[in-house]
Amino acid sequence: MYDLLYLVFAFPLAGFLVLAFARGRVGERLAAAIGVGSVGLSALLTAALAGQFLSHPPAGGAYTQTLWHWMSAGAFDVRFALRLDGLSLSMMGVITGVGFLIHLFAAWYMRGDEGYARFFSYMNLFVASMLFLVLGDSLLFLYLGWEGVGLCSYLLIGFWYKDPANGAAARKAFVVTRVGDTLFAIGLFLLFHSLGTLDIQQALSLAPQQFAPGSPTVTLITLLLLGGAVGKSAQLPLQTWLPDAMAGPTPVSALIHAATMVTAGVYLVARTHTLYELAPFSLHLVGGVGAVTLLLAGFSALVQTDIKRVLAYSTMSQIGYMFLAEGAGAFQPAIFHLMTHAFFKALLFLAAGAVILACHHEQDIFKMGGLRKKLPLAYACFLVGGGALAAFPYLTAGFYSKDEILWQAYASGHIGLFWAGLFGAFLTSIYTFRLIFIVFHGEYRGHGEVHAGHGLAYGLPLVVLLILSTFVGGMIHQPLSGVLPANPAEEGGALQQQVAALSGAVAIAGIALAGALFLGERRFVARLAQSAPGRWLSRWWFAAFGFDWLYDRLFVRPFLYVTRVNAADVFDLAVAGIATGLRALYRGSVRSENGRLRWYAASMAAGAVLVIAAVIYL
Amino acid sequence: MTEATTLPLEHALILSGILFALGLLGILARRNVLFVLMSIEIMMNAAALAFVAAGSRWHAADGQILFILILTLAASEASVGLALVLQIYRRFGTLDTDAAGELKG
Amino acid sequence: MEFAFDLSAAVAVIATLLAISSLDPVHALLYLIVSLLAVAMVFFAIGAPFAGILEVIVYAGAIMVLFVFVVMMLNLGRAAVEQERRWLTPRVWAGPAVLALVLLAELLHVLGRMPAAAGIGEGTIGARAVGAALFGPYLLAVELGSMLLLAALVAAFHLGRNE
Amino acid sequence: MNAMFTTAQWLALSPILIVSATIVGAMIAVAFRRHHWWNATLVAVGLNLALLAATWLVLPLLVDGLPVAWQAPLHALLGPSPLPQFVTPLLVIDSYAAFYMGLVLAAALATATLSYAYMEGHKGNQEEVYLLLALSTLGGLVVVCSRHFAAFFIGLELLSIPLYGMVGYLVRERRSLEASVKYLVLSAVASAFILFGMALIYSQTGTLLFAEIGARAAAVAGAGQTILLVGGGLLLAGIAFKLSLAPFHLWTPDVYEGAPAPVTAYLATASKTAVFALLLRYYVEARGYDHRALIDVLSAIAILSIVIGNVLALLQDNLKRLLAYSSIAHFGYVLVAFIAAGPLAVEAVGVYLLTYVVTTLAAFGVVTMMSSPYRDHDADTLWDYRGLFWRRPYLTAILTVALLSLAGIPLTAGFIGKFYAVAAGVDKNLWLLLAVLVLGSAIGLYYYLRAMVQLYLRAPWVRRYAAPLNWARGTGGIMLLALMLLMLWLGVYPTPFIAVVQAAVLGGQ
Repeated sequence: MYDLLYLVFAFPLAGFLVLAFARGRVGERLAAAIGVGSVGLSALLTAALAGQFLSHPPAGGAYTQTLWHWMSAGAFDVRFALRLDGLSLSMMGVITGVGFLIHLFAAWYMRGDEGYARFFSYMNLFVASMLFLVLGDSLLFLYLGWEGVGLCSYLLIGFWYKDPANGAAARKAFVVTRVGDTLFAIGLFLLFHSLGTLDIQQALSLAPQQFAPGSPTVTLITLLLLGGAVGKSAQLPLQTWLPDAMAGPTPVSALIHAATMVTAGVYLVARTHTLYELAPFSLHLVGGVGAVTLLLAGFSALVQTDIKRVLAYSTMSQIGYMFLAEGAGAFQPAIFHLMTHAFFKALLFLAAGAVILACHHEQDIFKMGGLRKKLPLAYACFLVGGGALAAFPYLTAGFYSKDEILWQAYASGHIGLFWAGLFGAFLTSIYTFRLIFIVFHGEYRGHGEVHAGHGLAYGLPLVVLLILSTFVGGMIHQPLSGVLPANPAEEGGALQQQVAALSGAVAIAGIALAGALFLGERRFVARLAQSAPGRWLSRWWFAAFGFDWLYDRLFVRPFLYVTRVNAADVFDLAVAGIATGLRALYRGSVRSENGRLRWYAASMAAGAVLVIAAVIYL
Repeated sequence: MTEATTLPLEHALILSGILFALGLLGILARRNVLFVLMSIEIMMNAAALAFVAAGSRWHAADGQILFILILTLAASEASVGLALVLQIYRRFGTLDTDAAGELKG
Repeated sequence: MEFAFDLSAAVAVIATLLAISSLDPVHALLYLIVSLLAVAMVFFAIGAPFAGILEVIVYAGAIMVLFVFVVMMLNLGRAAVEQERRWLTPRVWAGPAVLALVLLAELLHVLGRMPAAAGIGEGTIGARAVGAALFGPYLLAVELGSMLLLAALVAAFHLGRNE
Repeated sequence: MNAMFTTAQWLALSPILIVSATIVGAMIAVAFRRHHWWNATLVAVGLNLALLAATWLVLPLLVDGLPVAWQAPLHALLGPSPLPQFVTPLLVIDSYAAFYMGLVLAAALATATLSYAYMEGHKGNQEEVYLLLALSTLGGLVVVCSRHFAAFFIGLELLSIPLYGMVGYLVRERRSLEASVKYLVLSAVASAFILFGMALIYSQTGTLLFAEIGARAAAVAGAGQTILLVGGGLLLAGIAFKLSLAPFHLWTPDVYEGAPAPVTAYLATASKTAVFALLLRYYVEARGYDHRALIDVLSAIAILSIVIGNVLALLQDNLKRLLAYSSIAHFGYVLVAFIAAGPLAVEAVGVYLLTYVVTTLAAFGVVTMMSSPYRDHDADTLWDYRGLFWRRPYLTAILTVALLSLAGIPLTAGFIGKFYAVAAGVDKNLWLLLAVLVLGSAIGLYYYLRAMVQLYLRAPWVRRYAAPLNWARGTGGIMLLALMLLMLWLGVYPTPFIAVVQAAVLGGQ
């Protein structure tokens, strides 16, 4: 059974190849069948593997499948190997399960688009790369998958490439994450330099012998890896690309920019947790980055008017929770939240996609309103998904994971992180229900008839994700105990009950406040927004604290300035000089090829004379 | 010739060296393909002479065997080369090697 | 014997020099044949009579006749000799001559210092010995030689055809 | 006759015998009745059988690399390998020879396929090219298993003389004739160098066997050593010509350009591979590595070849000439592995030549497929390839992969080869050579990409051109697709190929 592991990513890869080589000559039905079917097969296989893993766990809690030795010349040996353990199984479940549902939804969502087959080929390539990322046994292959998902993200953000704004958004995402990737790559080199291996398990077992806790090298390595992680996961200070990434089709936002790729940073930190445990400073920084990001993103989400941007900021904020949990040493709750978040955020994005299509590609929430009767399924999805996002107590999946994070932060003594998380939860419930109340309550303010979607491809993914976003999803147990360190704090006890009650109360209070502010007439909000500090704050938050502005001033403009000033500088001259020199060398040497037989013979004779002279006199 | 007395090997090798250099000179200096082919024969012959002389030094038939093989080669080379000469004369109207200089650069 | 060797060697060198510098292809071929006959003499002098006979029969007899045949077919006349005269100026042959002389100097430098012990021509290696070797250990070389001639035949046939 | 050889020797000789029989058969067939398809097929079948025979010889040696469960039954089925076999003093057929025989035969087969596609459009005698190809292949087979100067030399000539005919095959074409006469004259000069060098070596050691030369060379006194070295130097100069190494490289682009495209493919792959295999065997068995001066000369030649080959290719606008210059550089790279010496070097050379042959065949194969419909001369300027992607996407894909592989981009065959060359160099601390290799590869990237970009540009006058797909182009096309897959396979999963190369050890002493 386990030896079928490679098929999990082989199916989507095959789907990609078939669709890519068909070059758009397949019809929609066939493209959907291939694109959705391949991921569906992966999901089925993952389910079977999970069953096997839980009933008959492999020896040592992990199964390694060596696909092949790439090459071994001298001491250098590289192998392609996949590793199935609790962590990669959990990730695989999310990627293939949620991925399949989103593919299915996309089959409905993308109908009529001229790039239908192209869309599914990219999506399949993405799923294959993402699986490669989580299954790769070596950091080298993790990096390969890492770049692969980055490429797919770029291709899919700019999927509607005819609008230059989409291209710009894609480029921005690519460039910003590239900054992180570069740091990541340097970190890998450094790791290889100090441990002599990129094999993950080997590196993790060697690290404690090689590095003293808190040593500068391991701190530097973990910081560089963190650079990659914050880039991919849109955390401070490389978070600015994610809201713009919403330019892609909505299923892309659901799959890549909510459920899977953006959580790769969380996965990376969890995978290399041994290194972070050796570098307490880096681990603290992970928590700090998460806490600050979740607050900033929460404030920004409060004032957004684009339905997808609200969700994008909420994604940043939720990933902030995962980083926060990892910073507190609670790796298992982080991965747990990763999963529940994938369920409810995918649900919210798909439902948002349904709303957007129903309103004729309208994304401004203030041009919607009163949709609860016209789109009852989308409304239900938003209620449950939003409840889970706001961690509505006991009924939703989000509550279980977020409460676990808060409890671990509190109990392990990270009081600052705890309060930040708690306040963030309050913000979350406000902006989430602000969104729901504005979109689904009140009067319809849009143009044109609202028409709900229908069909299996439309309904099934929503319903399944809806169920998973309730407490059902919270009941799923992930087999992480062998892979990730135990939680820092004990479970149970009265104290945990109190923390749970507190966080539940905060969530409900936030919902209530949102109801008071945004249900019915919004006079108070309007007055608040009109006031001078209110205007200033909302503008500031709307622009996500002006990071784009800041980066534009700090990096982009100076860089452009420097390039302009330096258009003909010494470096340029040196580079141009090499080119000119080579050209001159070419012109000089090409004269030797004058086509004359006697000259050629003479060159041979001269060569022979030189060779003989060399062997005589050397 | 049966009562041959000893000759120094280097004399024979020097003779073959001179012939070899002369053959090379012919190839480098002549523009007519026909002369170039003749010069190639001279070089081959020089190498053959060196083999026979060396074989004589070691009292072995190997040198003369190689001579025979070189003879085979010289015949092959000459026949293909002369066929080519005929064809070139037909196509180019001249035997000047410098005239055939379309390929260059 | 030494005298015979020296005489033939001198003839060979002079005839070769004349062959490569002659303007008329027919004259050049005749000089070349003289040179080959002289080399055959050398072969006799150093105790390789079989090689000498082959040199006369195959080299001077067959291959050179092939050349003569082609020269006759081409029917190069006075004009060709005139052209050769124009081509063969010191400017053309000076460079090659220097190159060839340097090569010769290198060879002479090396060969002149050879250990004196090595002598040749003490005994004779006759046709019987060569034949025995040829159809003994060198059997495959003979077979391959036939293939070589076949290759030359096919190539010459194809290249020389008047399509 | 029969008494001379044992059964095992006959068996070991079988590839050579099969090709010889094919030559005779093909000649009789041509004399009996000229028919393009029949003659081509006859030769192709013969080459295939020879390839099978060569494979069969090494198969028992490869079994040990397979899963344990398969080993016993396969050993029982195949029996012990007859290798190595010494057949007369001239030849040794060991697994090394069998590997390179396979490589030469495979290249010859690919050439035969390409020739068929190419010669369909030729209005003269089409059949001789197969005869010449088989003769030249026979020479290649002899070369890779020779252990004696006589076989060395006769094999080399048997390899070259048919090539004169093949290069000048299009006798009505001035460029083809010009290429042929250049190749003939210069090759003959190189042969004379080789022969004179051999004679000098023989005059000092008194033996023509490689291994004996190695054993006796050390005992040669004083000035004799210098003569030996001069002989070795002359030999090297001649071989360097055949491998088109600088400064003996000037003929390469002219002959590549003038020769018909499939012949160029053969010249660039089978002929050079065989000669390189011979050079390596000679150096190992005759202990050429003991002579520091010769190795220094080789190093200089390698550096010069890499630099000159890459520089000359830089702004080249003719694809055939570009590939010619790049082949000069490539043999410089493989020379780096050669100079490193030792078992890893033998392995590295094998891997490099394997990847080089596959890649080069694909590149010239595309040129052939592009050229055959034209009557005048081959499609060889980069202009002919401008915007090819929009007309012939599959050929473009093949050429793209081939160019990437030549540039040594990871996950293509070329990367594996170059990686091995570097590994062999690092193993022996050849830093100067490695630096030049890296520099050369960097320059190389430029012109390969420059050629590649042309394929995807939209030509201002998109010629809506598609050749009719008949059977001939079909086989050629399938062969090229297979080569492309092979390039990728070699790049992604080279292990089985490396196992084959590792089994190819020099067994003759």
